[in-house]
Amino acid sequence: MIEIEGLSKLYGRDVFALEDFSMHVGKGEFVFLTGPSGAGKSTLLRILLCQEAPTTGRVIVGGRDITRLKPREVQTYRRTVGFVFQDFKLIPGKTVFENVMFALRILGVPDVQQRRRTFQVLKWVGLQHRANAYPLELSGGEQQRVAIARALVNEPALVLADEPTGNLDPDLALEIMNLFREINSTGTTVLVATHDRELIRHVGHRAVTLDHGRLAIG
Amino acid sequence: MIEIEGLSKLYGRDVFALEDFSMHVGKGEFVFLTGPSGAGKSTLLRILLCQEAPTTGRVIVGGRDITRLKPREVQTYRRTVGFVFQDFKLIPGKTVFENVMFALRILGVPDVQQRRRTFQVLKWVGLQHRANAYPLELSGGEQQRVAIARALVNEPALVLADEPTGNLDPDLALEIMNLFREINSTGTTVLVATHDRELIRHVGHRAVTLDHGRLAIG
Amino acid sequence: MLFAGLRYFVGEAVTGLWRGRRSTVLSVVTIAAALFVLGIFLTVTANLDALVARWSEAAELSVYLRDDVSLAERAEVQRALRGDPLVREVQLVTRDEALARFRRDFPDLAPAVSNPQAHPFPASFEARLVSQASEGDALESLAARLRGMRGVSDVRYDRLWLQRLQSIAALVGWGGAVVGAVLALAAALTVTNVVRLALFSRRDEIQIMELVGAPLSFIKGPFVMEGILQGALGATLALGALALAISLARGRLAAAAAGLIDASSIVGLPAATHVLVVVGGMAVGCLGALLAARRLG
Amino acid sequence: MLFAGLRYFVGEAVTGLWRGRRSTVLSVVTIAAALFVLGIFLTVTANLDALVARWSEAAELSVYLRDDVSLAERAEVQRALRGDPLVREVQLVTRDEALARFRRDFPDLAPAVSNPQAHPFPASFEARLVSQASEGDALESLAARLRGMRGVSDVRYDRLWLQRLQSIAALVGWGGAVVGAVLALAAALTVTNVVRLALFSRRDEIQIMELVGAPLSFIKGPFVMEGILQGALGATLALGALALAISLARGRLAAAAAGLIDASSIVGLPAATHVLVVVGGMAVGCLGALLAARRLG
Ligand SMILES: Nc1ncnc2c1ncn2[C@@H]1O[C@H](COP(=O)(O)OP(=O)(O)OP(=O)(O)O)[C@@H](O)[C@H]1O
Ligand SMILES: Nc1ncnc2c1ncn2[C@@H]1O[C@H](COP(=O)(O)OP(=O)(O)OP(=O)(O)O)[C@@H](O)[C@H]1O
Ligand SMILES: [Mg+2]
Ligand SMILES: [Mg+2]
Repeated sequence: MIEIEGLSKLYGRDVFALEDFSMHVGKGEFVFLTGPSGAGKSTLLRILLCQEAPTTGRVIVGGRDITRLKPREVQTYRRTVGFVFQDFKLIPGKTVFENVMFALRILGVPDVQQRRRTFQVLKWVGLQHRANAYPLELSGGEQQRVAIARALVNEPALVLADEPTGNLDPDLALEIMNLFREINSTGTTVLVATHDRELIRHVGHRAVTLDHGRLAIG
Repeated sequence: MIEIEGLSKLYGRDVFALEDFSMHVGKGEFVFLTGPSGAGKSTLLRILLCQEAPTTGRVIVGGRDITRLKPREVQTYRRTVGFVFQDFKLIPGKTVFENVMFALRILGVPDVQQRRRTFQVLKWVGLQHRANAYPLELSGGEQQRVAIARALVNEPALVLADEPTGNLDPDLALEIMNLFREINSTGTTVLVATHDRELIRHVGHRAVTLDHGRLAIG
Repeated sequence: MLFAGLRYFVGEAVTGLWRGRRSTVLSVVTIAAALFVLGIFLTVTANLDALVARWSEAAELSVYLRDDVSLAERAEVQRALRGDPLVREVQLVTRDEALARFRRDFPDLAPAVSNPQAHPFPASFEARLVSQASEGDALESLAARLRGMRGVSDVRYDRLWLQRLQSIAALVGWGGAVVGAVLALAAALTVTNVVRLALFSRRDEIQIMELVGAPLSFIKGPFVMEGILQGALGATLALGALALAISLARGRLAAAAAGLIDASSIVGLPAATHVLVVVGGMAVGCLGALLAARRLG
Repeated sequence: MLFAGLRYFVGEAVTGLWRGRRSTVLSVVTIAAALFVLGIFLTVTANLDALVARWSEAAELSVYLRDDVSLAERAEVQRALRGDPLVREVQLVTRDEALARFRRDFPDLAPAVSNPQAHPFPASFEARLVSQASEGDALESLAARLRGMRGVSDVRYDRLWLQRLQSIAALVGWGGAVVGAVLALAAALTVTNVVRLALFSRRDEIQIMELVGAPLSFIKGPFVMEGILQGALGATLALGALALAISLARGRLAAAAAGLIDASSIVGLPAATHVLVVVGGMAVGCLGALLAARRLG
């Protein structure tokens, strides 16, 4: 599913967020991405979402080199990817329900189906009772769960999650991880960046460790 | 230092973020605040910063009822409190250095002293090499450390930290906690909200547990 | 699909405008102010133009005939005048009529002219000119041509008067171009600013939409629609204010100056211009929105 | 402390304006456009007023004297004219001078008046009026007073001419009030919008400053200073554009209309007004900023 070869990302003149990094993720695999603060985890995920262009290197996702997509192709590509951002990135002017439903709307899913599916996913993450609240009325962990719900709602082929449980208590974190595993069991490839070593141990999938932009253990 | 009596906070018509909550924190104490997502930890800290008014209840800090401060008194009060926000709240248009120095500037500290102190605190949190970067150029963990540096820079009488290690790897989290303990040893009262049970176990201070806005274990 | 898209845009736009009520009111009033001033300006220009035209029509060209002019020569002069596009109306004043006029204008002096045959007043053609006569040199050359004709003793027209009209027309036209251009620019800038405000206040939203792969039209559509709606609202408000101002002006002028500027002759803008202002407001709103949203592209 | 505070405000404001270059340019140009139109308008008003005044001064009042007027009566009439504030200049036209004028104006007719003693032309006083003469009823009552005096046969003045001037003055004054008010409103709204834009784009910053206990003046100061600087820049730009426009207007009018509106007589705004526009721009910028920042209070 994902093939990364010799990937480097240079910020400014001397900050190498990634340096000659390579990694393979098979279709349907569940991989953790770990490493200390500033190791380059978020940068890697941002490149996988075409949010940033790498300085050098190849990034193949689903057989296509995503570093060479045209703007319109980027849109189409992003619709097949579910992303959980480290800072949630919820639309403050829309309710929880609208925020999640939005990801379905841009796919052109019929209205009724949009609502049914959105409700279902909100129930999964335990937020059906807050569906009509606005993001700023939610606690940190609740916002994070909305972000997760939005990433999962359109059953994407690839899920990228940046620190999706940083604001959740251990029990809830494990529950959410089970959700990711459930999605994974339907064939979706899942890549999760996290610091939580205990969580990785608990869930027990392959973990790739980054340090200073280089592959440390993988 | 902090005396809370019968504190309730009602959002909208039926969301009780806090319900008849009472708690005492002595001067110079180090207390953890814990509990599941949505328990009311952030709400409690926000009330302690006068960011929100409680629905009912008394909140005495340093002998003054902070729910009855006038706008100007709120400013003066806030300058004696160091706060680490769950979403960092850094000023995007200022560099890391300026963000931290700002807290000193509003105290009217002389210029030279501002710079010396700011540099010192950035070294503590391991970010002296990123001093001239802008917040959006930092990783999640780095932003969190800038927020911590800002909270500690003016040696406040009270430090309130909301999930200050949620984006840090366990080693760094422990290092930061040691920083809080160092500040605490100079007589500063410290209140830290966190989900990280392991961290609490490691550091080993008093922990107050909230659940659905009520005191569960304290 | 297209219809559904439009419904989505309008729905989102209306929601957006309503959620930012204060901003919306401020924006609409600002747009209205710019368009109102533009409208006032157009109205004043139109009225001044009409005034100049009316005054121009009062201008006369007199062709004095020699006493020994033949009928054929006179007919020739008359034909030359009638055929000229500058001339609106030609009237013959015979020697007798000229004398009668003098007697009417100077009754004290009348007895001085004793012999009704030997008096010194010549016959003449008096031509009323079209309103465009004051522009350019055509009148000058017409006069020269007439002066060269047989039977013509002199040609006179009120040069100062026509020049005054010409200057006023020039001033109005020139000022109109400059002020109109600047006001149109100001209106466009205002809308751009307003839409930038909307975009700024929702840049997070826009960024997020991009990151979940929303098509550009999905992102821009509602903003462009907001611009269009604001432009339309502003234009409507401006037209309302303009109508009010014109009726007030009529009242005031009727009271203050019953003289040359007849209050009832003050005209508003024609209906077509009204439609044009609204469409223009919407176009400007749309343009401002596209301009402000350009960076998204 | 106060000086340090001011330095901080200016420093932050300049940094803010520079970081938001594009916004700053857009804002300054918008403010400049509003002030430019206001300036054009003030200039046109001032020049039209001057024109009306000059035309008014060309207006005359003629007091015709009876042939049997005594020297004392004549002196009395002259004193009455000289003492009136509406009268700028008085000139006596004797009977002989009146005849000479007639002979000059109608040379063909001159032989008709054979007896230089028995001719019908009366002596008169010709009074030139001050430019305010066309306003109000004072002139009317002066004429009535003169008519009642001994030795006066008739009093005439060009009523239509003065009424025209009166109407133009009324139109200009009335239009000036409305358009000026709306333009001032538009300028203020523009600045408010601009500062709102600045506040919106930094609402996070403001909220954060509040949360770390920054004094209100610390938060508002830089924004207000930005408003003031933008107002000053916009006003300066507007004045530059205005100066350019006026010199262009002189050139164009000199070419197009060498008639009544003398190109060199077109005056710019006085220096005091320049200072006033800049100060006004700063005040409007400051006000807009305070208005936009009000919610922070
Ligand atoms: N502005 C608001 N309007 C309405 N409800 C709110 C608002 N802020 C918080 N709440 C609700 O109050 C409850 C407590 O929120 P709070 O942020 O205090 O939780 P928390 O303990 O910090 O949770 P977390 O660990 O997820 O950050 C939650 O159910 C939340 O949805
Ligand atoms: N836009 C940017 N400009 C400059 N430097 C950047 C930018 N984004 C990230 N960096 C730097 O790149 C490095 C890697 O950042 P990244 O966000 O990928 O780390 P991370 O592994 O996600 O860390 P964390 O666990 O703290 O979130 C960091 O040193 C960071 O300062
Ligand atoms: Mg990260
Ligand atoms: Mg919280």
